[in-house]
Amino acid sequence: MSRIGVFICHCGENIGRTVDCAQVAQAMGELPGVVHSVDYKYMCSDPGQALIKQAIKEHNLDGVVVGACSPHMHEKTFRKAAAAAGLNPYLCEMANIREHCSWIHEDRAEATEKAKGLVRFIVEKIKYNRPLSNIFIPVNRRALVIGGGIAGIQAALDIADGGREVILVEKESSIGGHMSQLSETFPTLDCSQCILTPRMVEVAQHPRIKLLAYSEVESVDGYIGNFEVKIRQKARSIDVSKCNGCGECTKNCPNKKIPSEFEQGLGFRTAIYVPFPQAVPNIPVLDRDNCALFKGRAKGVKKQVCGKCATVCGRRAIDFDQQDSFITEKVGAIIVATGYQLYWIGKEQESEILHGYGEYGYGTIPDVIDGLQFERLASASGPTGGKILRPSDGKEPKKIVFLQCIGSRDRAKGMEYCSKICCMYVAKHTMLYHHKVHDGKAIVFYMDIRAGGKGYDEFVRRAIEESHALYLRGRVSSLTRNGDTIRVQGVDTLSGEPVSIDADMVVLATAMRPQPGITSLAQKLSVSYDLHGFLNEAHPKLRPVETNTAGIFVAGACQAPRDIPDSVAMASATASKVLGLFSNEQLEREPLIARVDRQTCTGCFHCERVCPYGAVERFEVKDRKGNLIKVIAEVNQGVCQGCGTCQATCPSKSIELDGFTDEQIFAAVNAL
Amino acid sequence: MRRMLSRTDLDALVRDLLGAGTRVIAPVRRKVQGREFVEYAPVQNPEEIALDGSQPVRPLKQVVFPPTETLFNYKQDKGLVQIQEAPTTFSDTLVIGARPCDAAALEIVDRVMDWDYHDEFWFGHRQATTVVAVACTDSDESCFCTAVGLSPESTRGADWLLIPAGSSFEVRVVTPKGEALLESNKSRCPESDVPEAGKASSAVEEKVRANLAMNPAKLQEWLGAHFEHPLWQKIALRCHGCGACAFVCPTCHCFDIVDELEGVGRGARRRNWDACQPALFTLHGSGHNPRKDQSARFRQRVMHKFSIYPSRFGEILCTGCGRCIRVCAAGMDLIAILAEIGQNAEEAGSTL
Amino acid sequence: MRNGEAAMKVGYFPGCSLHATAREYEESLKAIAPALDLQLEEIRDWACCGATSAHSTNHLLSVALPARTLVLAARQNLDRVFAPCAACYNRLASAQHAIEHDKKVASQVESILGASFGHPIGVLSIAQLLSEMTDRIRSKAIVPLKELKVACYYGCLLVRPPEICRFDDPEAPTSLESIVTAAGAVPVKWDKALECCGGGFSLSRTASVVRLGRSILRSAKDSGAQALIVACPMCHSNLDFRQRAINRSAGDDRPMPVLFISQLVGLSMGLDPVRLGLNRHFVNPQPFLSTISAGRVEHREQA
Amino acid sequence: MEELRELAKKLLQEKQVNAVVGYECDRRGVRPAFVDDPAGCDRLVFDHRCVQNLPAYLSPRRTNVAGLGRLAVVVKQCDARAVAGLIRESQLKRENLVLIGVRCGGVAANPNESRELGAETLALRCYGCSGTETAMADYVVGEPKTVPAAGGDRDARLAEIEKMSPEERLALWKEWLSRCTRCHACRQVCPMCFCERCVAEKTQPNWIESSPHIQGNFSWNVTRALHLAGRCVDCGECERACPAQIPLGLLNRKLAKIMSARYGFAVTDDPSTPAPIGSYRLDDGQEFIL
Amino acid sequence: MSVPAKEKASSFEPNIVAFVCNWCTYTGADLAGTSRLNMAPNVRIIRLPCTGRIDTLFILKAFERGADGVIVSGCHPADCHYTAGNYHARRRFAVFRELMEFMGVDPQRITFSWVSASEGGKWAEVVNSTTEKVRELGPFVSYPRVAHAQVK
Repeated sequence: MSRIGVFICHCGENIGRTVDCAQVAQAMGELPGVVHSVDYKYMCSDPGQALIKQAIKEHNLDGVVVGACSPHMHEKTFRKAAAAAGLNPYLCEMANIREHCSWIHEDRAEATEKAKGLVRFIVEKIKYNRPLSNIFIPVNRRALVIGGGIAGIQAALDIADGGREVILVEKESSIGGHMSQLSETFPTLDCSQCILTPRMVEVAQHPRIKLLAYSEVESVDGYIGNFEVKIRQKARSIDVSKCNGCGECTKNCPNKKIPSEFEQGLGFRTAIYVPFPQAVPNIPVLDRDNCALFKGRAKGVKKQVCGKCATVCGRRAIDFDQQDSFITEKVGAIIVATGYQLYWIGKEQESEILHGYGEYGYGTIPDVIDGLQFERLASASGPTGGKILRPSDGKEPKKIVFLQCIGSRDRAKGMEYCSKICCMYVAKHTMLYHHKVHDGKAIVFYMDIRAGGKGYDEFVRRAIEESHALYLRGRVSSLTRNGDTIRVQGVDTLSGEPVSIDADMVVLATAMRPQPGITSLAQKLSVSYDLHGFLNEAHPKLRPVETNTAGIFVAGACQAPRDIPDSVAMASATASKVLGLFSNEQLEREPLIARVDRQTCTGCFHCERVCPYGAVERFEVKDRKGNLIKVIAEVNQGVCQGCGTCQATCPSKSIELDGFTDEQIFAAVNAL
Repeated sequence: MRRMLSRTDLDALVRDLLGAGTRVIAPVRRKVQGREFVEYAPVQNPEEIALDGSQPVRPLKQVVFPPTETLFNYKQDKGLVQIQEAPTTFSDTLVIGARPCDAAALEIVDRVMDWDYHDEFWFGHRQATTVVAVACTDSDESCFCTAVGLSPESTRGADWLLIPAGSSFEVRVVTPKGEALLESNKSRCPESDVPEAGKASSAVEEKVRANLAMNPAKLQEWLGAHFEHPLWQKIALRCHGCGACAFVCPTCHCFDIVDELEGVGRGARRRNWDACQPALFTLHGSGHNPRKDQSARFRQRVMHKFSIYPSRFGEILCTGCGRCIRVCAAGMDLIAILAEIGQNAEEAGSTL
Repeated sequence: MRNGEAAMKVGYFPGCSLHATAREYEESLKAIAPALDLQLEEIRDWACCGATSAHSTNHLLSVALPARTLVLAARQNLDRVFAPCAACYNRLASAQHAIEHDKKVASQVESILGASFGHPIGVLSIAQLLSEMTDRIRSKAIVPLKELKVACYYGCLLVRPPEICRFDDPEAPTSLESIVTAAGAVPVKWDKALECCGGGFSLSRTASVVRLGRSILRSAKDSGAQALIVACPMCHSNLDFRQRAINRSAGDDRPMPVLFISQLVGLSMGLDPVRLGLNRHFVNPQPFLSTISAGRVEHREQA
Repeated sequence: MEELRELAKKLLQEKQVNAVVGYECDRRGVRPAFVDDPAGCDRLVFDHRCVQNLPAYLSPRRTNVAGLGRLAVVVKQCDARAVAGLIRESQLKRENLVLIGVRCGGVAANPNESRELGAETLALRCYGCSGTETAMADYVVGEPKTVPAAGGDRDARLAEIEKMSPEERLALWKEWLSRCTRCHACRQVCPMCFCERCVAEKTQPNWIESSPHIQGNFSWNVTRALHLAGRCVDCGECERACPAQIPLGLLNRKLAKIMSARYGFAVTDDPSTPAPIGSYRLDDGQEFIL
Repeated sequence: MSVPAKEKASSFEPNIVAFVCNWCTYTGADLAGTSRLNMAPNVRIIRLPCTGRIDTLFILKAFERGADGVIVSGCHPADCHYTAGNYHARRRFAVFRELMEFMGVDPQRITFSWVSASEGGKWAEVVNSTTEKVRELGPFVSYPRVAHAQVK
C-alpha cells in the first residue's frame, strides 16, 4: 500500500475562492493509499514547501501530490522540495486545480467536485510512479562542421578557438563558398576576398581544425555526444602530401576552355585546376570528365592520350589512379552549414514544384544573367578584370535592368518565401555599376524594398540618391530580344503606366535555394526540412540554431535565406551551443524516456518506424552460449526525447515511457 | 409400457415452464451474416426449439458453467477490504433437446467438481437444471461417442431421454428429477401401447461406430508409457494452439480466476473459461514453461482426457461429440489421432 | 495520342461569334472536319458562355452560364467539348475547373441550375484539338505551302491561366506552331504571341486597340511573317477589321493577312478559299493566296 | 500436382530445405502438411480446398515448426502477403525460406468442401482475384487457372451494416460480440498476430479485460482489428476459426476499406511497402479534427 | 416518465475526459485559465507528453469507466514538439473513429481537436461545444459495459 501525501494549495484566494480546498483535502484523505492530506494558503511559499518536507519525513511518504497551479509553473519547485526531503523527485506530481479549475469555473460546488476529480487522477497515477534518476551520456568533445562557406568557417574557428577539435568537411576543392565569389559586400562595400581570405588561411593553419576539402559526408550514425560519421574523400587525382601548389600542372594543361564554375560560366579553366587563386587548400583537382586522358581511357584508347600535368609535376604528385577513400570520425556534435544555390529560370527544373520563366525566355537570352554572374563581372579578379562587359559581345552595357524577386515570393514558381538578400545586393550592384560605368543607367524593378538591418536602408538610399539608380515598383512581364538589346516590358505600378525599356543587359535577382543534395544529407542526419529543402530549426524563436535531432545544429543559408552577418551570427551561435555541450564530459538528461520490456518485445519494430528521432535500435538477445534468441527493440537513451508515440504504437505494449507509463495512465482513467 | 410426448404437448410443457419463470434452454437456429447453425440458447417461445438433429456448435456446459462468472465483488477502503459474495441462488433451468454426448459430459465433469473441492457454483447450477436429452437421429464423420463408451441414445447425465418416434417422442425417465418433471406433466405423456420400434438409433450408432474403434484401456496404458514419443511432435506441428477445441469441448473445464478493477479500489473476482492449448498455459512468472512447445500442450490435452482423468476418476474425459474436429482451423482430427495412437498401442501391446 | 485513330467525336460549342462576326471560322472548321475524321456534335440548346460581361461582374453567374452548357453536354453523353472561340474556351474550362475544385461554388451552381453535374467534361481549345491531330493534318496536307512563314498568335486566353489550360506552356506555348508545321508552313520566332489584342475594347477604346495591334503586327512583320495565324474571333476582329486603322497610325502600308488556324489547315488540304470563308476578310488575302497559288477569292474592298 | 511433388522431393533430397510445408488430404478434406522426407512428398496436394494460410506457421513464436529448420512453404498469391508482412515486420528473413508459389484458381470457403468450385462455393476473399502466382516465389508450379466468377458483391454484407443506424449497428455488434468466449482462436490462426505476449494478456495494466463479458469482448475485438489495420492480409482465417461464429472478417474488411479510401493503401506481397499506420503524410485528411 | 424530455436532458451532466498533449493543448488550457475563460466544468484533463502517446485503449477504458464523452487534443500539424507525434496520432484516430462509427459508437462522443498553446479561447470552445453535444446525446448507457455491482 502506498503512503501518499496530498497537499491542496489555496493560492491565496486564487483557488480558495471557488474551490473548497479543505473539502478536497478531506476527500483525498479518504482515498486508499493516502496517509496525509492537508490544505494550505500558499504551497509554493517557503513555509508551504517546509510543510511538504516535514510531512515526507514525518509520514514516511512515498508519493507527494500537490493540488495547485499548472505543473508548467511549479512542478520543478515541488520536485526540488521533495528531493530536499529525500524523496525521489519523480515521486512528486502536481494536479492543476487553478488554471484548469478555479480560474475557469464560478460555481463553488461544481469546481470543488472537479478539483477532487483532478487531484484523484494524480493520486491514482502516482501510485505507479517509479523513482527515476537522471541519465548521463558520455560526450565525445569534437565537432563536425559540414560546409566550408563563411558560416562553416566561422563556426569551425569559434569552436577551435574555444579549445575543441573540429573536422571541417567541404565538398568543393576549396573552402570559401559563395562569399569568395562576391566582389564587394553590402552595406560597407568592403572587398569580400579581403575579409574572407585571412579567415580561410586561419582555418588551414589552425592546429585544432582538420580540413577535409573535396569531401562529402557519406553516412551518420549515433546520437548526441556520440556520432560516428563516415566521410568520402573524393579522388583529386593528386597526392596531397606531395603537392606544393606550384601551379605547373594547370599552366601546362592543354584543355583551357572549360567553363569555370567559380566564374559562373563567364570564364574558363583548365582540366586540372585550382578554382581560384586564393583557394584553401591550394591544391589542384583534376576534372576527370573534361580531362583528355580520362576521356581517352573511357573510349578504351590503349595509349595514354595526354598526361602533360604528370610530366611537368616535379614532385610526382599526380596520381591518375587515385580512388575515393573513406574515413570515419567520431564527434559529439554536428553543425550543418551547407549554404545555398541560386534559382535558375530555365524550363527544366529539378523539382516538380518549381517552374521556370517562359516569359523571360527560359534563360536563353545571353545577356540576361543572375546576381552571382554580375558579382564575377564586377570582381577585380573576375573574368573581365572587374569591367562590366556583356557576355554576348563584350560591349559595355549602358543600360542595365535589374529585376528583383525572380522566383522569390512567387507561389506560382514554387517559392513563396522572400530570399532576403536580393534587395541589398541589387542596390550594391547598381552602385558598383555606377562606380564602374559612370554614364550607365541602372533601372531596378522591385516589389518591395526590404532593407531591415543595420545601415541597410541607408545603403539603398545611397544607391538611389548617389548612384542614381532608377527604382520602379512593379513586375516585368516579359524579356524579349530586340536587336542586340533586350526589350523589357513591365509596369510601374506607382504611376500605373506600362514601361518598355530596351536594356543592354538584364540582371535577375533569382531566389536563394538550399544546395542540391540537402534532402539526402538531411535524411542521413535525421533532420527535418521544409517544402523547399531548407532545414528546420527546432523552434523558430527559442531554438533557432538547433534541429529536432539533439546534437545537430544549423548555421547560415541552409536553414533559410541569410546574408553574411546573419550567417556569421548563426555560426557563432552554433559554436557557443556546441562549446556549451562540450563543457562537461557527460550530458545530463531528464529520465522521462522510453524503455523496452525485453521479455515481451517481439521485434516487429513498429516503434522504430514511428520514432521521430531514430532512437530505436536493434538489440540481439542471446542465451548464455551466445545463440541468438531474438532481435528486439532498444531505446537509445541519448536520442529518445520522450514523446511516447512508440508506446501507443506498440501492439503488445512492450515499450513504456517513464513518467507516463500505461499503468499510470490506466490508474488515472480508472479514477474517472 | 412406454410414455409418449407429442411435439405439441412438448411445446405446451415449455410454455408452462416459461410462464412459471423457468429458464428454458434449447437448440435454436441462428443465422449470422449468411452462416446458419444451431446453438443452445434461452428460448422465449417453444417454436424456436429445433429438434431436428443438427448438433449445436457449442456444448451445453455454458448452462452450468458460464464462460464468465463473478465470484465476488470487493472494495478497498483505507486498508480494509470488503467482500460481497456473489448471489448463491441459481435460476431454475430446463434444457430441452440436449445431445446425449453433451448431457453425459455434465455427469463426467461432476467428478472433478466434487473432488478436492466442492464447487458450489457448478453444483448450484447443476441442481437447478433439469436436462431433457434427445436421442440422435443423425451423425457425421466427426462423431465418435461409441468409441468412448457412449451411444446416440445414452442416458448419462440426462433426467429424461426423448427418443424420436415419428412426430412424437418416447419419454424415458432417468432420474428422480426426471420423475418429478413427469409427475407435473403426466397428462401430456400418455402411456402408449405402440409396440417398440426397436432401437430407434441403431442405424446412427452403426454410422458412428464406423468412424472409430478404440480400446480405451490399451490406449491409457500406451499413453502412460509414452510421454516422450516422437508422435507428439509430429501431430502437433499443424496445431495453432488456439484452444478452440477446449472452448467447444463439453468436458473441458479449465478456468482462470481474474480480478478486474471497476474503479478506484473496487472490482470483481471472476472465473473464466480457459484452455490448455495457448502458450500462456503453465507459463511461470520467471518466463519458463515446463511445457515448452505446442507438442507438450497437445500431449497434455490427450493425456488429460484419455489417461489422467480415467486413472483418477475412472472416466474418459471425452464424450465423442466431435466438436473439436469440426471446429479446428488446422484440421487436427482427434479421431485420426486416436486411431493412430490406438494402432501404436496395438503394436506396442503385441511386442510386450 | 489520338493520332491515327478512327473518327473522333467531340461536342461543339460555337458560341455567339461563330454565327456572326466569325462565320468564316465556323465555315473553315466545318470544311476541314470531314477530312480530319472529326465529328462536331453541337450541344443542343447551348447558351452564352458569359464572356466578358458575366465574368467581370458576377463570379457565380460566370460559372453558372457555362456550367449549364457543360450539364447539357454531359446529358448528351459527350466526354469532351470543343469551343473554337478562345474566350468561350476559357469560360467553359474555368467553369469545369471551378466545379471540380470548389465544392461550395459547385453546389451553389447546382442549385441555381436545378440540375446536378454529370461526369467531368474535358474542354478543348482549337489549339489543343488540332495539336492532337497533327499526324492527320500532315497526311492530308497536299498543297505545298512553299515554306510559307507565319506568326502564330495566341492572345491572352488560349493558354492561360496555367492551372486551367494545362495543355501548353503558358509563357512559351508551341501548340499552334506544331499545327502549322504539320500543315507545311514555317512558324517564325517572334515576341508578341501572347500579347493582348485589346479584346472587347475594340469599340469603346479603339485607340488602345490600335496601339496594341500595332505592336503585334509590327513584331510579326519584323520577324518576316507573311501571315498572322489566330485562334480567336476577337483577336481576328481586332487585327483584321482594325488593321487599316492600325497601319495608318503606324505609317505602314504593308497589309498582313490574318487567318484562322483552321483556314490555314484548310488551305494545306487544297480546299477552296471561299469554302474556308477567306472572302470574308477585311484585309485582302488575294496577294497572299497567290503566293501559295491557292485559287482566288472575290474581295470586297472596305469602305 | 506432380510438378509440386517433384519439386518438394528435389528440395528435400538436395537438402535445400529440411521440411516442406504444404497441403495434404485428410479424412474429410485438406489440411496443412509438414513433410520432412522425400518419400512423403507424394502426400502433397494442391486444389481449391487448400484454404489455410500456411505462412501462419512461419512466426518465430512457433518454436516447434521453427525447430524443423529451413523450410519450403507452398504459397498462394494471397498467402504471400503474409510472408511479405512477416518479412516487413522483421519476423522472417526472406533468405531463410524457400517459397513455392502455386498458381491458384481460387479456393473454397472451407477445406472440407466436397463440391466443385463455383460462384456458390468460392471464398469471399477470392472475389475478383486474378489467381496469378506471387512475384516473391522462388519456384512456381501448376498450370495457370482462372478464378470462377464471384457469387455476388463481396462487400454486400459490409454495405448492409453501413446502411444501418448507429443504434442498430451497436446493438448488432453487441449481440455478435457477446458470443465471444475469448478463446483467441482468431489471434492464434492469424499470420500477422505474432506478438510474444498479446496486449489482451497484459494484466498490468489490464487494458483489455480477459473475461468474456461484453466489455472485454468489445475492447478486444476493436483492438485486434485496429492492430491489423493496414496489416491484415485478408485470408479470412480468423472468421473461419471462430468457434462462436462471429463475422470477424467484417471488421478487417472495414479497415481495409478505410485504409484504401484514406491512404490509398492495399496490402500486397511486396515486403518493402510499409503499412499506413506508422507512417504519415503532411496532407493526411483531418476533416474530423476541430 | 412524466418528466419532460428537455428538463431531463438538462439535468444530465456529462462526464468527459480529455487526453491532451503537454506542449500545446495543456498549455492552451493553462492560458484559458490565466485568461479566466469561463467554461463547462464537465471536462477533466489527463496530461500526456504528446498526442502520439495517446492510445485508443485510453478511450475505450474511459468509456468503460463511464465517460460519456472523450476529447483528444494536441498540437496543430507542423507544431508538434516532437515533430511528428501528432501526425501519427492523426492517422491512428482517423482510423479508430471510422471503426467506432462502423461498430455503432456515435463518433460525436469523441472530439478531436488541435489546440495550440496560444488558443485558450479555442480550448474553451472545444470544452463547451463538446459538453453541449454530449449533453444532448445523453448518458452513454449503450456503451458495451459491464454492470458494476456496487459494494456498500
